[in-house]
Amino acid sequence: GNSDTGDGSAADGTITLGFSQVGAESGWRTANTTSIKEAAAAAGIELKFDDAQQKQENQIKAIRNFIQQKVDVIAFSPVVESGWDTVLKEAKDAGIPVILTDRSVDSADKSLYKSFLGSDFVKEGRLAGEWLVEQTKGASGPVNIVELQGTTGSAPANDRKEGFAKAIAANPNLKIVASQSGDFKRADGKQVMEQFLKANPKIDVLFAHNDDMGLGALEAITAAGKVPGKDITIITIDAVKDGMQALADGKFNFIAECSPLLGPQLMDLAKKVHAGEEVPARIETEETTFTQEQAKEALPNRKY
Amino acid sequence: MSSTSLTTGRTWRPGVPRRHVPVLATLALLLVMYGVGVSQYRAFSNVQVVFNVFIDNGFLLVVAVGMTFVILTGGIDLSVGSVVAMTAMVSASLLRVGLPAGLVLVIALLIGPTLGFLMGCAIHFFEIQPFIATLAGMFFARGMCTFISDASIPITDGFWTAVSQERIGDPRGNFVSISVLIAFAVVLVAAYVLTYTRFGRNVYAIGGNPQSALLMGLPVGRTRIAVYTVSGLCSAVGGILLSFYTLSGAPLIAVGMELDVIAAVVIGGTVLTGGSGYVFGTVLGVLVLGVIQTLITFDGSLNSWWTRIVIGGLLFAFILLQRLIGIRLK
Amino acid sequence: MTGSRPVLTMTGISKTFPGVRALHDVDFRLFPGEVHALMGENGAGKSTLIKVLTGVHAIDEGTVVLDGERVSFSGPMQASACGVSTVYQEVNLCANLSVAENIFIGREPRRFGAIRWGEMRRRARELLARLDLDVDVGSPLGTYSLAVQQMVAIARAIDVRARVLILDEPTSSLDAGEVAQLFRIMRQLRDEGIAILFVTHFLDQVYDIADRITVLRNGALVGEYRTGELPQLSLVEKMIGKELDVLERLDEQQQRTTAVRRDAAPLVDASALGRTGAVAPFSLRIHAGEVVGLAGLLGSGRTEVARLLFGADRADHGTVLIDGGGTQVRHPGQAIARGVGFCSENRRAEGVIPELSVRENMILAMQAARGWLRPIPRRRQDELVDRYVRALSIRPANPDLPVRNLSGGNQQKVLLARWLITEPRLLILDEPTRGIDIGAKTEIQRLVVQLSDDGMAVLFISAELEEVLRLSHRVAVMRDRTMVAQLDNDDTLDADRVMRTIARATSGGEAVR
Amino acid sequence: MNAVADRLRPLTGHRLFWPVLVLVVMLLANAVNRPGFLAIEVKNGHLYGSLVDILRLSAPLMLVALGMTLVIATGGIDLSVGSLCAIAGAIACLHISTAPDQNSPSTVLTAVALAFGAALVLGAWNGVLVAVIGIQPIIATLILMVAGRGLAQLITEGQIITINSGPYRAIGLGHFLTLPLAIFTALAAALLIAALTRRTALGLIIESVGGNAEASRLAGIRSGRVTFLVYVVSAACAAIAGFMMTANVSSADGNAAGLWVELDAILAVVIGGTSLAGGRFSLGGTVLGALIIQTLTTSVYALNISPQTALLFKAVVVIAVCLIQSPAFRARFRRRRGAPTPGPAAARREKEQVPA
Ligand SMILES: Nc1ncnc2c1ncn2[C@@H]1O[C@H](COP(=O)(O)OP(=O)(O)OP(=O)(O)O)[C@@H](O)[C@H]1O
Ligand SMILES: Nc1ncnc2c1ncn2[C@@H]1O[C@H](COP(=O)(O)OP(=O)(O)OP(=O)(O)O)[C@@H](O)[C@H]1O
Ligand SMILES: [Mg+2]
Ligand SMILES: [Mg+2]
Repeated sequence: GNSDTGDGSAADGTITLGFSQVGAESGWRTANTTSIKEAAAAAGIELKFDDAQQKQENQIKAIRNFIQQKVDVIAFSPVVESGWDTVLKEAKDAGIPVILTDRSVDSADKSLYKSFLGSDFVKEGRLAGEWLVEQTKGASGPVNIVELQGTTGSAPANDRKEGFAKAIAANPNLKIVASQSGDFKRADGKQVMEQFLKANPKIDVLFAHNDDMGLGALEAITAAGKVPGKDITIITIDAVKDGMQALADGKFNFIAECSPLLGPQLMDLAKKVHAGEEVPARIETEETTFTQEQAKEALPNRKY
Repeated sequence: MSSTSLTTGRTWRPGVPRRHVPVLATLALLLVMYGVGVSQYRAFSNVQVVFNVFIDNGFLLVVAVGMTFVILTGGIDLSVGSVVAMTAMVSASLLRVGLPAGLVLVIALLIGPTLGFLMGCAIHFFEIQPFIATLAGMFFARGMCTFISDASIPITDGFWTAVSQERIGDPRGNFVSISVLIAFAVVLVAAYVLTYTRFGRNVYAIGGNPQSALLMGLPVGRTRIAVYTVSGLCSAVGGILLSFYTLSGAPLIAVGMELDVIAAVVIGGTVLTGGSGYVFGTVLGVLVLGVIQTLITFDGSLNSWWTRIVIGGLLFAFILLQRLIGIRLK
Repeated sequence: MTGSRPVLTMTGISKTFPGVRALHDVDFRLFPGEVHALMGENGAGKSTLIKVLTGVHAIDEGTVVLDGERVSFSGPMQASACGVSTVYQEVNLCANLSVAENIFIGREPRRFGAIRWGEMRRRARELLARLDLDVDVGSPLGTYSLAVQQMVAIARAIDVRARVLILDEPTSSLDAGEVAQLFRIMRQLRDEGIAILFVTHFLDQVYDIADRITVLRNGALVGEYRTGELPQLSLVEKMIGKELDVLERLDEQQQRTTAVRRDAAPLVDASALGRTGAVAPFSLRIHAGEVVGLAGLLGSGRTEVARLLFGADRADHGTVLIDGGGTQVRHPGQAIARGVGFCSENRRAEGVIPELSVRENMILAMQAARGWLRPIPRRRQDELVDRYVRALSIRPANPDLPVRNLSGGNQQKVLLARWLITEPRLLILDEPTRGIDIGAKTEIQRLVVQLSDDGMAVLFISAELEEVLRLSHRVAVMRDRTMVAQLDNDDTLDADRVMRTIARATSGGEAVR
Repeated sequence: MNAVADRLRPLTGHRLFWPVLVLVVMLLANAVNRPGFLAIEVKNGHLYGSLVDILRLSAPLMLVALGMTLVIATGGIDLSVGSLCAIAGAIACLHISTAPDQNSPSTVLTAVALAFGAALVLGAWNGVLVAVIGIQPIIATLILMVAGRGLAQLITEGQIITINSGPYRAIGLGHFLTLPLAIFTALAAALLIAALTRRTALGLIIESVGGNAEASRLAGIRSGRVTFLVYVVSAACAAIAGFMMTANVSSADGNAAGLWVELDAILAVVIGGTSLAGGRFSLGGTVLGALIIQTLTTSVYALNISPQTALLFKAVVVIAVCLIQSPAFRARFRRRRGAPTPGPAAARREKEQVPA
């Protein structure tokens, strides 16, 4: 049973794509994985999928093994931004083009990868912040905001925090009164929100770095006898199905989308770089934002 | 009466000494596993695949060697993963500030042992259970990481990049990194220390029976503190190797590494209650984990959850076989 | 000898453990070139005196002067560095290390800091040869019997050129030959001017080797005597604190004739029972009310026989029928259910559960037999525990103390009580009198006789041949892991004949039954 | 002064005195920071406040830790509990989510029974590996820790299964006598385990196996059976904890549910005074330990300690708790404050005690 998984570029011209995924830490991530797998099958690309279980070490190992297997294109969603130079150089030396998805790397040497396809976390935070600034334009008194951060030290958490903070700096009335990590999890989001509600008598806005934490917080708010979406304005990021549902139900107020469906775009890119075509160094995923009304419209045909 | 020996001699079975059986069983199984890989995936037989296992697990190996000392005394050190991360973070942040590489190396290599020493003291003088003392150490070191910076810090220092990208290899293009050589050096030194120095033998004695060791007049306290210091030092070296490997310090790197390390040590035949095991076994343990992972990447058809299930399954098959062979040969 | 200055003087030593005053104002002197016996009942404070001397426990009050200098050791390490070499009660070695290492660890021969393994093994072999012990010094100590381990501990202690050598019950698990060998070496060391502190419960050994005796009772000093000036009888009186008729019975050679009805079906019938590598197949029948002694040298396989009968090890051939039922005992639980009890020789590794209280240790076997669903009611526990604490005079008589805080001898009594409580039909006693003081020992011997009179069968293993002969109806002799003979204990049987049987290849006429 | 100390001796000498003290101090620190912390009010007919939160949130941890206590008492360790929580939660939620009527009690009952059964099977698997095959507990349970997470995700297909089932929700959020139901569940489990171990001889047998396995075997105890049993009990506890965790947020997340709960549980057990070496165990101590850990987590949020320093804070508290609990530390501290220093040699000696 010697499966022909070695030297990928067979004569028939099928492309072998080695893809190293961060992990399966959230529904978003799983949707991302599914999208890539389906797109690969549809595009007739042989996919070598590896799950790094949120460890950079594992991703580096996987990339090394892809190089050994002489895949045609390597793509990966970096767990962290820095630390890729060595292994990317090895890929370059082996003549294998690399595409980044979802998160970028901070290499000074931009020739190490062909393109970066993904969302802009800072922008997501900024969009959320800008919407809030717009909504509170008329407010005279201070607006108290609590923030549920993602996993401390992770790129999306850092960037969304930064983007949001920059955007709300426009209005001095907007004040973040408490900010804690909810680890991107529902249970933690709920637990943190419970304490926020007890410690801060007046909370006007909740900004959660992802839908899941927002959904957890929702429960805490209801349990505290407040009405989510009315007493407390809730802004989140991601737009997964449950989040969109909450938005459509009027429990959330605004979601900045972070789309996981970049499979088709990735396959296009892979074909192009394999064919040696020039590709743009930065491709943003098509993303939008949702208000409650937009959510009601969009909900029926959301894929995830 | 004293003319005849009063004791009955034991019949001695020739062959492999019994205490080497577990290690040899592990080695044999490892080879079988590699064989399976080669037969299944064509590129698996490349020499570089083997080298990559070493390149990718060099830091794990160094840390596991330190853990071997601790486990041999019957203790455990949960702080290793965090100390690795902290060392990398500290190096990266100091380099960013512009300190010279040599000085950074020295500072980075001092932090781990110091923390280890403190944990050892807490364990020895205040009789705090190792699990707890080192768990607190783990929280502390990880806390330091995010305290230093909550984003990853790239390393651009010349020395670091040079070491990181140096390839020592044969003409056919197969190569290893400097880290691998360092890891091998650490393994050799550790093996020597454990077999040929008093400190090493005291480690085994304490693992066998700490009370007896005390009554035999061995420096139990000193040795116990020393093993945690050694483990701290190995973690620090591991952290430096990791920073060579990734050329950065990231607050969330090496999360859960302590479990991998403990697993490697135990798979290598070291008994968790202490007193028996070898550094060589630990090397095998690390390789087992490395090869399992390589097999999975080569397969490349597993999705995320099947990856975990298969890792667990392979681990189970391996340990079961190891155990059965061990029983049979005994 | 008496003219010289003492090498060690302890004055006014007191030591209190939570709830127990182990030592109270004890004085002790040790002269160079003497063997000094420290005597006392179980729990009198002998081991504690040794442990406060070497710094294992802190001294509450009192001073220690070694060689004219006041010392206060921080621990055994410092003590041995200052020339006080100690063999503690119970084997305190590391079972996972090799025999050679156990002897030399801490002072291994080295070159450039590297341990010279070959040299170490060579020296270990030499040293053990002096003790007449021929073992593979490279194998782990744990694979050897307790007696071998004890000899290794002694070897470790005598190899250091110490000024003071302390031996806490070193002979408890040795047989006569080993003891003779040890004494030869002790005399040799004494003649070299080394001061030896020796603890034992064997009076004969004391009179054999000791020059001087210090007696402790209940943690207090009774007095210091020259051996020649203290008759055995008064020594015992001083230890026990009252005159005892026990002593007469000690001397009385209680020959036990074959009063047992052997025509009835045997209680235990082992046929061709054996285990490769441990004991050659043997057949043994024990009737109700019969005491069978097992004689043999160190490592001859006595313990292994006991373990096979009890199911502690699984036999790979043969069968055991207990009361006609069952063919194989696969687990101790089964043996216990059929009325067998086994009191292991290795108290520390296989006997007590140190964390648990005296009470819990005592009722453990009975509880295991009843199953966890039927706990023994508290009242019944108290009853049982009280009875045996009194019967075996276990001290301190507080059943809620962790058993690890008891003195060695008292721990042994707790174990014995554990089995007596189960009221077994066959009780296997492997060295039950080890480390037990003279009073309690007689008590136990009397108990064995009484139990067998009441119909209990007993398999009795002891390194003391006299004891075996005194109690047994029949003596099975082991050699080289083979049961070579079973001798009826009639008028013709004496220690000499048993020894000869042990030594000779096959003794004429006495076939293996 | 001395008289007071003497009067307090029986109190301070109690096993659970120091953990209780730690808990009280932590609560007081919170109350000082925010006087409302200890306040309890009635909302919707239920008691509402941080104290109630702590109790409710500590319930799953308490359950897991109770099972863990028994495992640790036999000298083992169970790393797989986190994964077991996730699996149990996932199975239950999956079953409910596919049912036509999520609110029917029978659906919820079957779901819970199914998941519970699966957890028992997995616990038995652990038990077999440790007790029958003789694999070291940490590795034996590591297998399920790794593979179990995968299984949980396999069940949820990597998604978060959201359910909308009143009865199931009640497991985590329901109320009984104005207090969260979860508290009563945990308490009932604690009492049940206490009764099981202390009213029967099971506790004694577990302690003796943990204290000296060989001696226990020779005393006729089937130590294998006991070892097997504790892993099954541990899995059962983890399963119930898994129901609570998932019910708490009405969704099952194969990846996140019960992540790292094993470490917290072990910490709780040890803070409660049970030694990892096996032997004596204290269920009361474990319950307190779980409360302490949850209070610590809640404090981080309530004191609004920044996430960047939260772990440092946790480390400091854990160290402090352990030091206060350590008799050796207290002895040293007392000596330093009390009598003039008797020199370092004396200080050293005190602790090198060995059993006779
Ligand atoms: N670590 C300890 N903690 C509490 N009590 C102890 C401890 N060690 C010894 N004891 C108590 O001190 C007393 C003296 O014990 P010690 O071991 O010195 O007796 P011994 O004379 O050696 O007896 P044996 O002949 O049985 O060995 C006993 O009552 C014992 O219970
Ligand atoms: N002189 C020796 N050389 C090698 N092994 C020995 C020796 N003596 C005992 N052993 C080992 O010790 C173990 C125990 O032997 P066993 O218990 O049968 O001895 P025993 O007759 O009970 O004598 P004792 O209890 O006095 O040691 C055996 O496994 C045997 O291998
Ligand atoms: Mg004693
Ligand atoms: Mg024996």
